[in-house]
Amino acid sequence: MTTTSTATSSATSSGQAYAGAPRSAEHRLSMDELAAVIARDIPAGSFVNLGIGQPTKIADHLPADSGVVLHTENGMLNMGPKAEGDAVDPDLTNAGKVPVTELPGAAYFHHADSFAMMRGGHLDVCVLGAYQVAFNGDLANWHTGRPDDIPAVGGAMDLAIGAKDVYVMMTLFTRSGEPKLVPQCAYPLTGVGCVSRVYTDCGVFDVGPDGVRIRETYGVSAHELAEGLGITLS
Amino acid sequence: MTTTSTATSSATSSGQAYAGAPRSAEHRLSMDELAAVIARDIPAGSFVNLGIGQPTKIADHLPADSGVVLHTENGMLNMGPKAEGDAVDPDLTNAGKVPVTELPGAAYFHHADSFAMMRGGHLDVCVLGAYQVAFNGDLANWHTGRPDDIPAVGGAMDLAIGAKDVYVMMTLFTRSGEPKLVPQCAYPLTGVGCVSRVYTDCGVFDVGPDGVRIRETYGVSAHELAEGLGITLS
Amino acid sequence: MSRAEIVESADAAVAGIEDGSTVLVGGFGLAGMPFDLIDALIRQGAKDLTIVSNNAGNGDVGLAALLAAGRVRKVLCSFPRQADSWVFDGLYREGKIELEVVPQGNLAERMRAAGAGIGAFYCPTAVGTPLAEGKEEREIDGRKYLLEYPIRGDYALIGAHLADAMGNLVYRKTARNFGPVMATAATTTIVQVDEVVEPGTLDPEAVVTPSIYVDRVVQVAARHYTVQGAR
Amino acid sequence: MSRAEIVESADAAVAGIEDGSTVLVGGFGLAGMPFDLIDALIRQGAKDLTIVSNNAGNGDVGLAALLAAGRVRKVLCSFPRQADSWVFDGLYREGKIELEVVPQGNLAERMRAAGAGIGAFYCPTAVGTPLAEGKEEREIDGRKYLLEYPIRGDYALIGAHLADAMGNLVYRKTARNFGPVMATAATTTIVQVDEVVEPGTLDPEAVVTPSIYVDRVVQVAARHYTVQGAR
Repeated sequence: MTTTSTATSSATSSGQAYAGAPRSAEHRLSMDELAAVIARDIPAGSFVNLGIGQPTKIADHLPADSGVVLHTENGMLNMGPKAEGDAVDPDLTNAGKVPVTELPGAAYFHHADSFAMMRGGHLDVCVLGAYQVAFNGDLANWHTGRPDDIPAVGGAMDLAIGAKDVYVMMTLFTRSGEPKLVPQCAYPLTGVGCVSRVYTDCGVFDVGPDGVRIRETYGVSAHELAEGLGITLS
Repeated sequence: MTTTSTATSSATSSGQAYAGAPRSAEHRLSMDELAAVIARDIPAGSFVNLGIGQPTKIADHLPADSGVVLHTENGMLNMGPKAEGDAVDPDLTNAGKVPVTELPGAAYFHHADSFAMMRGGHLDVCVLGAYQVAFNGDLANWHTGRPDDIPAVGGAMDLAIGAKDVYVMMTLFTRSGEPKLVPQCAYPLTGVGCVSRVYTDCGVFDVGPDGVRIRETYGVSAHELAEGLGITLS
Repeated sequence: MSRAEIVESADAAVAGIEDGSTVLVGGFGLAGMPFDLIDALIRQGAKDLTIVSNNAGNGDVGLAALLAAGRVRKVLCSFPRQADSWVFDGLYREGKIELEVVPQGNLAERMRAAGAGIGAFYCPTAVGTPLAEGKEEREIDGRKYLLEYPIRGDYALIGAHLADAMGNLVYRKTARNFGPVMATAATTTIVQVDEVVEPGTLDPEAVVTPSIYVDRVVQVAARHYTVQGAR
Repeated sequence: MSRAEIVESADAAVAGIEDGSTVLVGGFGLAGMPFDLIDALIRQGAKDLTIVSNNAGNGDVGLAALLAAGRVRKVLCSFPRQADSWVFDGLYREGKIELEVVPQGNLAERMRAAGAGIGAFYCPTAVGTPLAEGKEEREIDGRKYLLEYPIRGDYALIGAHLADAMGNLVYRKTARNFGPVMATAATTTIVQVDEVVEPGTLDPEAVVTPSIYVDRVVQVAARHYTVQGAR
């Protein structure tokens, strides 16, 4: 079902000559399946921040005995699942302002302490959504750059540079078929060279100073994927 | 018993031509009497840090209804009196490492928070001992500068620049009769222009950018004192 | 600061806030938002305000109501735009309000610096991004940093859970968020709480905001708003 | 950091500390001093250490015993000399130990910066004094500041009151002092506590050091030393 292969970015890739999304779309992972893949890769006992949106799904796939401790940047460690019914407390939300619960061994702290924890490199893993990721690990996930768009960064830039490993979770292609893993981000950056791994519906990639490397593919060959993204298999 | 007069420092005072201590030594205040004078001058409801040594005596003279809250830089607000007998707890000491007690409404915090509180200008008054104070408010109270002396600064430099008002409590003359309120400190500085008032056994002085001004004298006339210190009454 | 004053009403608590003030407003979304103080500030009438807060108002209440009343000249915040920020969005698109976007951690740390007497600090957040524009960059031990300056408030309006009569505060869960930092960064800190208790009631080991940072406290009847469509 | 490990003995807790390490040692005088960990470190034998602590040892126990054993190359502290610092005094006068005096607040804030990912900060303390020598000075808004850099530890040895099995810590009274800051500033934080309790026992609102900062915890029998002439 998955194939593993290796590619490095071509320094001369044009950056615009994309072939569009691979055709075998039915074999791509759903976001829920992808969340399970990421959950599998998070080491037991890690301290983890899951970004707003799709990454929050990862929590549902962490084994009960994983010992993973979730951080939410609005001031809590050992956050529990989403709160339902009577458990909803307006004073207890996650960073997406969704009511959540508290697990035994939780701790609360204020915003400066919470971001000191992130910025100081104490979190093991942070998983974020993205508009675009560059082969070198640059991240764009806060602003489309459209003139009529109201910019809003939240904690994205702090998260991007804070954790020991920053993973991105996203679809590999936009709805119109443009790759989101690119030689260079066209959107305004959130952080420079900060992403180490990109999890997508079509495959998993390592990115960084040495360029991009395909780790796994879903419903598409590494060769097809490399071609679609304009990267050179080594 | 006290006289009030005004003097400003002569910009041209030689700095070395001291006349020695005034003769009427029997009218000087004891350190305990001086502590009472300082306690009288601390506004009700102030947050106050009392330095190690003589300044700790001031606490004994604060009226019970003064509402003054004592800070100790090793991490506490609303410190109570010295602990005696069974009340001694090795986990509860003041900055001089003397066992103390806790009053209702106390709060504990760590060292970075404690010094942030001082450095951020939140304390109303800090009272320190000194080797020397200059007419412009320079303070020397941490190091004699002797080559065989082991330097030890503790929190002195942080306290010196932190409180809204830094008062000094000291004898006005050394045992050998040299003034400790001087045109310029000979000892290594603790802080620049940081002292606003100097309480001594012979009198009370305002110091600062506009020079020295005599507020009160004890057992000596303002004229005598000015002469003894080499300052010019205006 | 001298001892905190316990006042009788939210209106008394916000008395004297001048036109043109910089006001730090606690809360992360609705959690910790000092609704009663903001409502009182609207009644009080101060205008031309600069507001520092994580968001730029949610729904039609709290900060959003203050914005809608036309009292705010400028907002410094990390996340102005979200599903329920229609009041801010409208004012911004009409050019009726200034916006300075500050990364959330920098917002917190810059206020902490103001409260802690730090003149400026080198922070790795936002290096190489559009928000680095105009900021001094410096490499330290092989890593790049931007120089960030303190954000000070004339006033802080925050919500807490309990205060003792001296002004010591404890919070509830993630409603703590910016409150303790803002309390240190403002000249005058004004707090609404669910209850004022006697000194000695709060565990001194668990006090989050020591009394020295608190100037005025008011006990309010009900802190939680339920807002259709707002969160 | 991954989940804290609860170890069986102080010797297990300090295993692996390498020669030449920088070790942050908690305590203000005897309050909060991690005596059992230091005694274990003496048995463990690591040498050529740089110690960061408020004092340079009191009496003949704790840090003073480590110094007396000849394991320490350099001390960074605010207050080395006091009535009961005879061990340090002797070594220093014989030229057998290096000393760097750091104002107490800078010691705390520089470790906080290390833990908080701050590259450097401008601090008003020590401007115009001999301790400003060699430091970059900068005027900001009419006030002078010195540029201060983080102090990082390879290890922190601290004492706390209670830990839960996840590593969350609470302290007792002024024994808290440098512990929470050092826990954030070291690669590996080792804690001795009076008791290890179940997760869920500590009030999450009152946790002072969250588990993320703690690597190894050991419960020790008796934490308080009574030392003739030492304080």
